[in-house]
Amino acid sequence: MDYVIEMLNIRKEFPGIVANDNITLQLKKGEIHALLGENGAGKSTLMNVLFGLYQPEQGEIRVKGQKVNITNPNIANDLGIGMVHQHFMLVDTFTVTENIILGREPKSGATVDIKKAEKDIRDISERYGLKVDPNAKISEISVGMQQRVEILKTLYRGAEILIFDEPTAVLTPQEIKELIQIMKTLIKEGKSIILITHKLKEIMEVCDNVTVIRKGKGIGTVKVTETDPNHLASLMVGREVTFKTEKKEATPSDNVLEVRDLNVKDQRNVPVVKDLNLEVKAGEILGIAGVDGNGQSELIEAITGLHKVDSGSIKLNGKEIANMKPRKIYESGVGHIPQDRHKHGLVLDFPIGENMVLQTYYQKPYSNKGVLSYKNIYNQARKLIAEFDVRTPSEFTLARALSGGNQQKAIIGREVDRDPDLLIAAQPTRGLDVGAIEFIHKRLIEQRDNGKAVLLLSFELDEIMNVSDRIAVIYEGAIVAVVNPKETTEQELGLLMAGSRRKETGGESHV
Amino acid sequence: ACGTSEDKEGASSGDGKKEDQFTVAMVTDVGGVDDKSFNQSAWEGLKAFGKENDLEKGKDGFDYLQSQSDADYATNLNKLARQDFDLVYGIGFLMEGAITEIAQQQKDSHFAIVDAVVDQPNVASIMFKEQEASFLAGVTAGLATKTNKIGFIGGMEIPVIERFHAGFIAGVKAVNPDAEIVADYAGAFDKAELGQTIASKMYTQDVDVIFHAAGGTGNGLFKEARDLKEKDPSRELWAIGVDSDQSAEGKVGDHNIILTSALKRVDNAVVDLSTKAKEGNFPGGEQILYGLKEDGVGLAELNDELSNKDEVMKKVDEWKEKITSGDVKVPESIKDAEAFSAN
Amino acid sequence: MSNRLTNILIPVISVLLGIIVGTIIMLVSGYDPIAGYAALWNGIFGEIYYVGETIRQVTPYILAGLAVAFAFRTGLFNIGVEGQLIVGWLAAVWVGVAFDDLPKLIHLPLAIIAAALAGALWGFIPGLLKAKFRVHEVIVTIMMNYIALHVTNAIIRDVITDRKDRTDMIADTASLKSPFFESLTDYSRLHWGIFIALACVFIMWFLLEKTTRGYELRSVGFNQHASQYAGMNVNGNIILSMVISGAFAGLAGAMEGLGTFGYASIKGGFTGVGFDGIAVALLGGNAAIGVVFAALLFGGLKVGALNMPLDAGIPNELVDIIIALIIFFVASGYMIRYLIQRFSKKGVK
Amino acid sequence: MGFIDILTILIPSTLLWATPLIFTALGGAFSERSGVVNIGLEGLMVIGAFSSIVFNLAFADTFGAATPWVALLVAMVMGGLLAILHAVASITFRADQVVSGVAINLLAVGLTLFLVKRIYGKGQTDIISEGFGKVDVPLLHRIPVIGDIFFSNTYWPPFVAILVSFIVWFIMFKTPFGLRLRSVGEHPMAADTMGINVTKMRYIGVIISGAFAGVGGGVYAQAISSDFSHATISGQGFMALAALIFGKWHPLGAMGAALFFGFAQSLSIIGSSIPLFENIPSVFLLIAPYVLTILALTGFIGRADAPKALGTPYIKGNR
Ligand SMILES: Nc1ncnc2c1ncn2[C@@H]1O[C@H](COP(=O)(O)OP(=O)(O)OP(=O)(O)O)[C@@H](O)[C@H]1O
Ligand SMILES: Nc1ncnc2c1ncn2[C@@H]1O[C@H](COP(=O)(O)OP(=O)(O)OP(=O)(O)O)[C@@H](O)[C@H]1O
Ligand SMILES: [Mg+2]
Ligand SMILES: [Mg+2]
Repeated sequence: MDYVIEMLNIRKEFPGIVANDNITLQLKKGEIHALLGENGAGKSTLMNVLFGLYQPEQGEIRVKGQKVNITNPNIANDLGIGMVHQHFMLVDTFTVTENIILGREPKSGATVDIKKAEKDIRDISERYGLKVDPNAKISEISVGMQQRVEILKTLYRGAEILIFDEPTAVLTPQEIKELIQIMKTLIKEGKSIILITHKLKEIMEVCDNVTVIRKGKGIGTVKVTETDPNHLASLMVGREVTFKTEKKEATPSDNVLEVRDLNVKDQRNVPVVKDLNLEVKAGEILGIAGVDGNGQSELIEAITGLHKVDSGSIKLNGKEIANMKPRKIYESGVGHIPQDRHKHGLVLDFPIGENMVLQTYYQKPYSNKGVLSYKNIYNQARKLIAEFDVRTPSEFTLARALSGGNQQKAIIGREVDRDPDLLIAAQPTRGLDVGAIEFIHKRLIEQRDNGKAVLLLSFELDEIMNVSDRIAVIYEGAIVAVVNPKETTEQELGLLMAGSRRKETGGESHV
Repeated sequence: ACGTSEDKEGASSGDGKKEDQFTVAMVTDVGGVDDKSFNQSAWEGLKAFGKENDLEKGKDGFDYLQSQSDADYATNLNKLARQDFDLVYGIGFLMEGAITEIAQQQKDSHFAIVDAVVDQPNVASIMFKEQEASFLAGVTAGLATKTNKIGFIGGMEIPVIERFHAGFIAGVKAVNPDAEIVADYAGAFDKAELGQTIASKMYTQDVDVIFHAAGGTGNGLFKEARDLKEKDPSRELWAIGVDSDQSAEGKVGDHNIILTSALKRVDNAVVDLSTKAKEGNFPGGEQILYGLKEDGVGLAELNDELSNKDEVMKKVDEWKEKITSGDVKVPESIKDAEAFSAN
Repeated sequence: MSNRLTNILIPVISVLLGIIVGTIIMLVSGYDPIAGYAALWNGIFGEIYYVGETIRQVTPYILAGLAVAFAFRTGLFNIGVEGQLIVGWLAAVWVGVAFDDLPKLIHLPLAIIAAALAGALWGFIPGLLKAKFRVHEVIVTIMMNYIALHVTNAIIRDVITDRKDRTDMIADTASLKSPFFESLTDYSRLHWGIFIALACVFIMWFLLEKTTRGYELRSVGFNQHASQYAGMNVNGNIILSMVISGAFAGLAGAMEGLGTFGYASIKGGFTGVGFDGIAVALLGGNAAIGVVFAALLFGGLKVGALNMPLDAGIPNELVDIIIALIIFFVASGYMIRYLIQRFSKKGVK
Repeated sequence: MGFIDILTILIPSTLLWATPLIFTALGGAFSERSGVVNIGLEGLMVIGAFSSIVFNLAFADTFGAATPWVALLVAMVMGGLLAILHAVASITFRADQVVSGVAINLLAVGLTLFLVKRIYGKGQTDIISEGFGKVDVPLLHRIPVIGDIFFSNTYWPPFVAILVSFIVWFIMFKTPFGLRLRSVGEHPMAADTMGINVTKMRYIGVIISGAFAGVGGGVYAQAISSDFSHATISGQGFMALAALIFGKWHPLGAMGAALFFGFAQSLSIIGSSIPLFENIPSVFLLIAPYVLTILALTGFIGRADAPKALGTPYIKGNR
């Protein structure tokens, strides 16, 4: 047999739930094998079993035909299995080198031989085309770089089989392209890869086989050449999924948001938003396309009052809101789905119900004269949970215990329900499965159709192209072009995002 | 512990199984009965009294309770009164409030307090003329010093310590008006490191005799003096102890750096008062002053290594005589002490 | 087994385990455990007097525990309860001594408020530094403890009195003393303060669980970023939390100053009540009602322990050991929970 | 008093004050860098002080001048042993680490005083006869001025403490062990996926912290208090914790902070003899160390970031 990995009839239970129920996955040498399933289907769990973080209750794992018992990550490493985790396993305060060698440190005498380590890392990174700065601190490098470090970690340990758990969810299109290139190089060098992703396009592009699981059960394995995205999606969800989001023609009217000559500096006092101009009209979705780090976050934080505005004006329905307190801004009609749902979107240790009133708890009917009305809070929570299909054991469950997709749905429900004139959605579908993405896109378009303005920030060109009515391209803190999604291509957008001016539409037009 | 009513009866009528035994107990402050200070001294007094009267340690003889915090004083005093002890001592000024209150409640019990005055008919207040002991210590220091610089380390700035301080100044002045006295308060009775640093500072500044009235903080003084002596046995430096004879703390090889100690004979006072009470002469409501004359304070043996020991001893005896006879009144406040002159 | 039952069982089992280990220690050290526990029991329940003293001791424990718990619930660790208590004590006594012609209806509340304000001020400083300069509140509160100790000593000696070691007794109009309770408990020092402590228990519960302010405080405690995102004033809530915590601690001081003692004296060291408050809060799971039970246990054992040396000849430190062990066992609730589950599963089979 | 005179008093006493804090704070660094809060340092110091004194009293005749050093080893072992309790509770049983630390403090005080009463029949021990004495550091004390200020009339333990600080720095930042220890405190799950035994590393961190705090207590008892009672260790553990945070969880930072505390503390005592400070009421000198610390933190030290995973038990497969 030429299988390098065989996971046969794996069963893994968590208290109260069967995460993996009789799943089989076989990986051939030199192939990229996709693992596909909805959020919470059990993909990460299965891979964690393979990597030795969890012990299966049942089933058998074979590596190169040999039955093995992987009781901890060390054994997995020794067997040549490396994993790039969904949530990066990097120590922020360490350097790239320190992260890579951790646990396998080259020594000279009693000390870590940093020189040798750096050399080794340079060698590997050259061989596989993974450029990194070995001396940089993790906290100072981009997410794409961090991922390279994760890959280097596995290669440094001599991994032959690499597991990538949703590697592209956090990457910009450019970075995704690079990653795909890297994976191809790895295959050429004789490695085998298991890839988890929700992006069917990627599967079609690089994978050889796909194993689909649904609600913990293995649905089967298909050859990529013998399938198409629609088929895969229906296998995974168990029903038909539409990709091209259906939407009516937009009917934009007055400006809801007007940003004029906005300047924002970051914490180190470096200007990151420079003379930026932008407007969003009622009844339209404006997408902001751009490579991460071009001032998107600061722009949104400035609009929502979380970041100081240096100069310029931000008008909401004609009223100046620049440098107002976040609460005042919300009250004047802004909704905000934040980029980082764990950090900004939720108080993870509050019940999901209490999270539903995070900005409105002090208003009627959730409180009266400073006293909370839990009855009304939880009524509201129940309403939103039902309406937005948030899957949670109860409204009293801590937000922490919900899956990412359901956390996101809860946030969107909360923001949409306040019915803001302007809804800012920053990467609203990051890491979600196609079913959830479809749901969220529908909601955004619904807002638009109700005559509200929507500002969508996303690194996914697909999403931008599909959902937006107009696309503003941001580059180095300024809007460099505004295009109509129907009249542009991903290639063109990509070029704009990389800084090349758009000649035919007149360059920096007013938005 | 038996039922409440029974105990109370015992207390009021004074009969029961302890009928013929006079029982006595004390409450210490947080220091405990081996604080090398007045708690210890008081406990030794109780033990001596017990021995004299064939009493055993325990509920039917003599006993003590140690307090873990200020809040325990009242509970402990009350507990002892409830256990039918015939006389209950509160050791230390800190117990003033607690005794005042409990004496009002337990009108049939007898209490005594050391170092404070409580104006209640069933409380005897034991006060000491600390200044007289420290005066003699001052005389010793004034004569022993070679550098004419003498140090004083106080624990906290409270009246008792101030009396020690005042007497000491006066004593030095009496025999050596030229000597300079430097004084420092550590602000605590249990911070040896503070005592050590202060002593280090003083010794470095050529002070060669230091007297402390600082409880456990004084351990730091002894440590510093021992360390200096150990390093350089030829160096002449002294420390003077307080309350009880602290000479045991001063051994360094064959030397001893404790010059003498200003004694506060709480033990004598306790034996004295207990005996009076046993004989039915409990001086309730009175303030009893123990001074040199009453053997309530004194000076410990002088260190044999002192080169002019005999001369010093003679001077000490002279001044002792003057004080006991009432010729000299030792000042109680630092202000008066500064003005004190030897005639 | 239901979760709620387990939550109640854990402290109960912990206390039992603590007592068992205490027994072993007594046996090993050659003491009679039966006599020891009898003495302890009698020291708490033997006479109505002791019961009164226990409740008296519990009073400041409740407030100190609330102070720690309140800060904890809002993400802050207030080790400064001791210092806040000391300044509260002094402030209460100062007011109690300084005004002697006010009617009780004004004087007593004034003294109590003074204590709360003083404690609040002592909490405000670390709160402000945390909010404005991100200075770790643990260090600042530790430092503030020592500052409180020295400053109050100096004020007592040089400002309120003329170089004396304690203040005069407070005026009757500022006293929490209760002749009624005293006669009821055979002259214990039980005073009205217990009602203030219980009122504060209610206040903490209500404030944290029922009000919008409490919602904000908890939210900031769990996730400052999300709270800021949601439009809350993060810095303001940090400061407020320390101020409220300090006020509880100050009130604990008022209990000592206006109830138990009636004066303030120069202190050579800390009272220990503030530090015990940490244990009380944690034992009580940082919940208002939990603090009450923890304070009862703590206060009872502490007062009862005083009886052990006399009645059984056992050093009262034994009780400190037992308390520490109980805290260990409660903290290790995971282990007990695990054991309970194993046990009940077996029981079913 | 001349400036040099002031320094000759100030520096040795600064060093002496700081030494117990340095050792203990270094211990704290091991524990907290591994992700376990150790508020039990105070109690661990108590155990160290107690065991060193008991040992010293019992074996002074056997070991002679070496007694205090041997006693430090004993204190180290005892501190490490008590710390195991903290480790078991907070690592294995996932107890709240602060709660467990508070319990350690209560337990240490209760247990040692109980034992003192049991062993000696009284509330405090006798004074030891073989403590750490004053020394002139060989050779170095001959250096003009510097020798007088730093190396004369001083004690050995401070120099050991400073040396150990550098060794700890080396271990923590230059060796594989240090790298692993810190990784466990920052991101235990990452460390776990790299094959590092998180539980083991944390146990080691906590036990070492106990050993160091034990030494801190042993130094205090044998170089300063000379006996053991309820008051011997009263707050030094918390000051060491403050030094650790002040020093941003860095061994050399902690050492610097401890020296700063020692300096401020000594200055407050020496102050009354410095002409400039003479007329300042003593209370201002007494609170100076604490006020200075707060000002230093507020003014120029600023925020310190604790190890990220500090205080959170590591549960496999959780996030
Ligand atoms: N640590 C855990 N404890 C309990 N249950 C868990 C745990 N981790 C996962 N589960 C359960 O296992 C199921 C599978 O989770 P898993 O993380 O493998 O999903 P996934 O397929 O990776 O989802 P996603 O696409 O969102 O990454 C979940 O539904 C969850 O209920
Ligand atoms: N510690 C836990 N205890 C119980 N259930 C858990 C735990 N951690 C995760 N889960 C469960 O795991 C499931 C999937 O979680 P998971 O985090 O994989 O979703 P996700 O969409 O991948 O999230 P994210 O977008 O943050 O990666 C959820 O149903 C959640 O209930
Ligand atoms: Mg996953
Ligand atoms: Mg996911």
